[in-house]
Amino acid sequence: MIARELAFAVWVSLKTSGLAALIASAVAVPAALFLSGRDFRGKKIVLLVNQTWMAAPTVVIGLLFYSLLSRNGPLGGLGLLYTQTAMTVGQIFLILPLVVGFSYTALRQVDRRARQTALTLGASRRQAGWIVLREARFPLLVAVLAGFARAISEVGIAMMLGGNIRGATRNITTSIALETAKGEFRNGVVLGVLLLVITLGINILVQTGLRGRDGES
Amino acid sequence: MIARELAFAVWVSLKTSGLAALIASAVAVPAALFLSGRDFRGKKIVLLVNQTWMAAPTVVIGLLFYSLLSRNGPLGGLGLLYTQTAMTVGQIFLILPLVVGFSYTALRQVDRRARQTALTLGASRRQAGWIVLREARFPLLVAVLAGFARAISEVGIAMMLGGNIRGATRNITTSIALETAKGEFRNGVVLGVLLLVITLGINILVQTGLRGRDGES
Amino acid sequence: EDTPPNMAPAGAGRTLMLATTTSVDATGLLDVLADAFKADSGITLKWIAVGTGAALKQARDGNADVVIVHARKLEEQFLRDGFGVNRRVIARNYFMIVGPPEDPAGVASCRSAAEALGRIRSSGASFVSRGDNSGTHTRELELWALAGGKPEAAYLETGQGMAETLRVAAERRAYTLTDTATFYGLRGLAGLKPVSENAPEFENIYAVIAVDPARVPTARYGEAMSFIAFLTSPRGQRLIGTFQGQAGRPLFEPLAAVAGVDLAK
Amino acid sequence: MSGLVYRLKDIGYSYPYAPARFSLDLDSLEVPDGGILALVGPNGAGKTTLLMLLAFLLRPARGRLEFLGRDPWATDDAAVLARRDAVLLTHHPYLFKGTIGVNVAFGLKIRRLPEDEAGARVRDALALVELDGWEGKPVSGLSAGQAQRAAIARALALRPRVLLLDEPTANLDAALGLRMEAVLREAVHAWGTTVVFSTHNFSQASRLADSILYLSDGQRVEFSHENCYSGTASTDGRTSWIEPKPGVRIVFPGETRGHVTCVIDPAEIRLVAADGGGPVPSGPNVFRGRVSRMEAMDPDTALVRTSGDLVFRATLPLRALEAGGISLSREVLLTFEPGSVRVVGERPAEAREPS
Amino acid sequence: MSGLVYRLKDIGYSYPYAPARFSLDLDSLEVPDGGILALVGPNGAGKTTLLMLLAFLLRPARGRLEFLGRDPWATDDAAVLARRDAVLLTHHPYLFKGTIGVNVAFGLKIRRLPEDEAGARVRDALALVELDGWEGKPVSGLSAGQAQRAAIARALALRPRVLLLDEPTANLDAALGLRMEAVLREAVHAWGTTVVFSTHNFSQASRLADSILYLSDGQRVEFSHENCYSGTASTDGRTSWIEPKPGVRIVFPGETRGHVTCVIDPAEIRLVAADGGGPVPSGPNVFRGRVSRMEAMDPDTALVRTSGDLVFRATLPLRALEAGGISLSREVLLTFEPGSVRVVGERPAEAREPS
Ligand SMILES: Nc1ncnc2c1ncn2[C@@H]1O[C@H](COP(=O)(O)OP(=O)(O)OP(=O)(O)O)[C@@H](O)[C@H]1O
Ligand SMILES: Nc1ncnc2c1ncn2[C@@H]1O[C@H](COP(=O)(O)OP(=O)(O)OP(=O)(O)O)[C@@H](O)[C@H]1O
Ligand SMILES: [Mg+2]
Ligand SMILES: [Mg+2]
Repeated sequence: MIARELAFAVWVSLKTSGLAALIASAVAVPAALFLSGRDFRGKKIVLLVNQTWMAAPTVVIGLLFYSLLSRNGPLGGLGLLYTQTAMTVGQIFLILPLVVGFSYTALRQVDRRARQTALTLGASRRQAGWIVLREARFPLLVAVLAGFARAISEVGIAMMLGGNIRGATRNITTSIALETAKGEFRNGVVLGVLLLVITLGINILVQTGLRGRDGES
Repeated sequence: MIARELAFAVWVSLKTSGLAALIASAVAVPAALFLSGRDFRGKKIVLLVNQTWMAAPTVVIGLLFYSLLSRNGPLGGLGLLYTQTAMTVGQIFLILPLVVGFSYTALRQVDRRARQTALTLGASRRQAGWIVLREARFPLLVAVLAGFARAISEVGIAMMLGGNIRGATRNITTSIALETAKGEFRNGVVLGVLLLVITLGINILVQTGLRGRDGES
Repeated sequence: EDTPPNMAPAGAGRTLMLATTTSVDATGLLDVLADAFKADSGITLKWIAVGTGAALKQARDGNADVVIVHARKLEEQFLRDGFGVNRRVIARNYFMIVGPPEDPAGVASCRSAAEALGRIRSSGASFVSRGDNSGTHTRELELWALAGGKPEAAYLETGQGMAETLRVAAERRAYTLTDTATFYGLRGLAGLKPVSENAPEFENIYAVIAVDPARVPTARYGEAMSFIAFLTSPRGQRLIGTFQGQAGRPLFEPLAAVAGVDLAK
Repeated sequence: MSGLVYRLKDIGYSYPYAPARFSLDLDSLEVPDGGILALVGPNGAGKTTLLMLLAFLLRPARGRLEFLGRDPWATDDAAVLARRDAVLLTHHPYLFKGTIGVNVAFGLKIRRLPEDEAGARVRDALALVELDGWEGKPVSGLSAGQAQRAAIARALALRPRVLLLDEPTANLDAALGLRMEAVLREAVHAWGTTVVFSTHNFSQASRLADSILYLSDGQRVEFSHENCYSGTASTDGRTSWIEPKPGVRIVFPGETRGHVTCVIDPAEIRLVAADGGGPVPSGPNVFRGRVSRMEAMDPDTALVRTSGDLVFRATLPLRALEAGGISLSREVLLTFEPGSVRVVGERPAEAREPS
Repeated sequence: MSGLVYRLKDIGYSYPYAPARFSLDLDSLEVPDGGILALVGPNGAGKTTLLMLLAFLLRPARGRLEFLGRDPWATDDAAVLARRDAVLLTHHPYLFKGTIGVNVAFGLKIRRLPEDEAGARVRDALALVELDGWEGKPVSGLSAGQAQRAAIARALALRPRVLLLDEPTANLDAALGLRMEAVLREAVHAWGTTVVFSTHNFSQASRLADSILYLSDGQRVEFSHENCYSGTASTDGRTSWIEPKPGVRIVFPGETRGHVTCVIDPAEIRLVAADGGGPVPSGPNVFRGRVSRMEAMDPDTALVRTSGDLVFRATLPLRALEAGGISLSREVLLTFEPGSVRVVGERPAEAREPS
């Protein structure tokens, strides 16, 4: 694999999975905030569905969107199949329940008094919500990064919705799959290690950036 | 796919992933307890490595154990490649960081005073640890179930280490992959739905079993 | 190793591990062959379906006792390196070029594969390649060489198996080279039809190779040879020839029994 | 300013999942502008619950709650606006992660105070709780009292129209506790703040408050819970009695059985010096004790605590002390009419709940 | 039983990441068996820290801590065993999820008490805190005082050799607070328990404890922090003074500048009735006040609190009260020698920390 192709695959991985993690978190974190903040009828069912959704295999999500996006599917007109956008969309649906579940656990960690205290000091519901997020910011970050890790390491969706098209949608994991299919196991391992190194770098960057001086861990 | 084969695939999925979830949790939960209980030099690094490990693609873990277990590999003598044992081992390594991360977040949710209170009442370190686990039992259960969901839905390791051998290591996800490769998308989706229904059932069983009457969620 | 109680065949002692190219498995042929082989010899056939390259790698690593592949060059390398013995051709089918039903490049009228590819290149129509060093991909590259080189643009590499590549071609209204078995075995490819077939350079030959126990001591040579004998026997050849799969038409042409076709081919 | 800050009418509240049967029921409560109201009552009386209602954190299940003439629950926004005017300092307050400064500035930021004014307010508030210079310190690792001080400063910095405080001085050292009382009085004078606070410290309540609301079991009661004794009542048909200690009887009229609580209004207890030479009281309900504490409640009234078989609190005019020879450590006889014993909480013994 | 329960020698402890410079340093402390020791001191003095050391939750950074003649930190097991004998009730205690019964039984289960004995102990302990019948109630939704009671019961059920209590009565209503004091005394008599407790309630300390350890800034001090005044000292070279309030000076000898705290031992303050006809005291440090509270500390001593420009507490013999005509609400003059003012905490003003 030549350097330029490799760099491109890294870029595709980072872009699609980074976007997927951000967009999924933008939905999942508020959802988790809502769920963690109150008890309502049917909440257990929502949590159960979320927990079950985590078991959706990538191929199934891939198939689902494939049949939506394929030329003769309902959204075929968008021409999104085999694009990075399709990969991102599929990955969002893959990691959503993971980020919801992780964030929910993270937010339950916040003392219930935090919300209440914000309210007593004059905060609106929204502001109080922000406070709860702020109090849990480190474990929430871990939740988002876990979603990112899941997205960047998955191959089924990238394969089915991206198509592993060289120079367009080939990312690190589909490259690994290709090398493995070729019997070039060594290349596969090297690419895998590269993926881990990149993820490590991102984790360090993001975490040290946000952790700040209160040194919480 | 005939009913008998299907039943067998379900059995393989449940057995390998159930075992993987149990064994991984037996390691991950104590590790998370240790990490959440104290601050020590190097803890951040441990957490960072764990977080990064979450990004290890299934293929890479598959390749790793393939080279270990392959007949000419260091552990080739065990003859474990293409067995359910190999699948379980690979899945353990896949879900370990997820269960550690999730449990860590769950355990941080326990008031630090819980441990201390147990100690003041005469508990040994071990007993105090149990108390902390008990206080977080519901989110810990969610962590274990998340690990199970990840294991039962993954296909890369099952494929590489199990080999998708009919009547031996073919599980639900490798069946889905095979059906998809055959172009039998409908079969793939049906199998995927089956997988989700089974997971839902297990979640309901386990969660209602453990939740008891305090109705925490 | 676990097998469900109702699936455990009596006296299931001897097993054979096969690494195979995907088309033989995905069509369902191996299911038929394994059952018959079991009935004949009592040997349980287990197989892993991977690409030709990976199949040979598995064999080199000692994880398979026998391989079924279809990439002449890779096979020769495997034999030269001393890993394989007793290569026998067992079946063939044909490659063909498939493309959009309206055939924008006008390939249908071409008589040779090289001519057809040349048309595609000059018309600017898209072509999807597997790009995975598989047998099909190797053949495709050979054909492009005959046609004077690959196109610069409108040439997509999927790096995936045949089925996935066909789907990409259907989506993108592009041409691609496929084996007949996969194409006819696959459903839902309304967007593609064969546009060039039956040229002699399209022949696709499947071979079986035993792993040499001299090189890989753990290899179960006896069982491998039984399997090879079974495949090349009239019964085995008949099963291959009559197998129809989902497509409702024969997918493989038995070859071992055909006079004059053997190792030398 | 005059007028009412709160007007409550037939307010009712009970928790959906309560460990004990509890409901707060108030016929009417009016809190005048600029006043100081103390909530006094035993554990579980509903003080915290009432403060949460007044802070619009709990919504009354029934009845009318008016704040500054408006219904704070009319809309979601109304509750938020109302909360800006009525700031609650909760019991065992929560501090946001970060520094003390961040905490104290929190409400000011929400109110969008200009940075420099907010800074000055933060410093002022911290000075009031004697935490000057602690702005930059992280809140982790504060002692109980230090945390309480930071939370008090956080509420004071807002100079709110209404300050609601749940046991504000429970964790403070004695000196600062007194200082806080002065600060609250100061707030009333300087900013016209209305103060509602709960306390277990009866003398703090009478020292600081303009009026006291006694609560018990979610009800307004007209007596303090100071002279409360519980026991299983026996009866001879005409009168009944409990024995809070073996051999010590509190007698009251009527026929009563089961577990009851007897309450004696401190004003109904008469005190005479035991060796005063005067007539020795006789009849039921005479107890011997020793004066353990005397306190000036207001210019004319003294609160006297006696120890003995039972601890009693009695209020009497300052003059009566000298006239009766009642002084510290002196032996005294206490007496009250059987008729002035209030019997409350008559319940079957097995379902008994703490008073 | 006699002998020592704790023997501390040159103990030092400081937190790795503390918001304020703080270290606890005790030359020596001996806690006799069966005694009651009170820890008194301002917020942040180190009371909780000391209790944590005595409960073997914190390990001294240096010095020798002996418990029942052994080093509790010799091995991990030793600390666990020691903790079985010394049970700490923390400030704002944590209750385990579940019922009150589960909580109170917790320590008994760990000690493997037979089921029926444990059951009886749980019931007894709950009765002591007036929570009889609450065993099966979930801990969520308890009021502050109810939670505190449950935690007290949890500690009492163990009938430990040593009871360590951090502000045990802070959240209790007045009646139960007094009752708890009686329970603690009872525990000392009945089970030979040794009690160490912290409190901000000076009179509780003197009422209940055999001895009081005054702490300030992590140091043992020989004075209570009752008469403490802080300010920036001015000096004329020979004497110095602070003005806690404008126009009110506390004078002391020597040349001092910067922020200081002056402490006056309550025993060093003389009190005379303002209109008593006796000689009116003159010189520096004469203050006018009014007696706001009088309390019997022990059979011979009274604690008098006066309000006025400054609040003072003075202790004086009971006899002196009558002799001097000191009675409740009476105007008095207070005076003390400049030499009896202790000046502590001399620090540059900008690094000032609350006293
Ligand atoms: N966990 C901790 N980490 C860091 N510093 C701490 C911690 N706990 C207490 N401190 C600091 O140690 C000092 C003593 O605290 P401690 O809790 O012992 O005081 P205290 O006498 O109990 O006060 P209070 O009456 O307010 O409860 C304080 O300055 C406090 O800020
Ligand atoms: N969140 C809650 N959920 C259910 N019940 C509650 C809740 N909070 C309080 N209660 C119950 O309501 C009653 C009143 O509680 P509240 O906290 O108002 O009492 P309080 O007067 O503040 O007592 P304390 O002096 O002990 O703080 C108690 O019986 C308590 O058990
Ligand atoms: Mg309360
Ligand atoms: Mg403390």
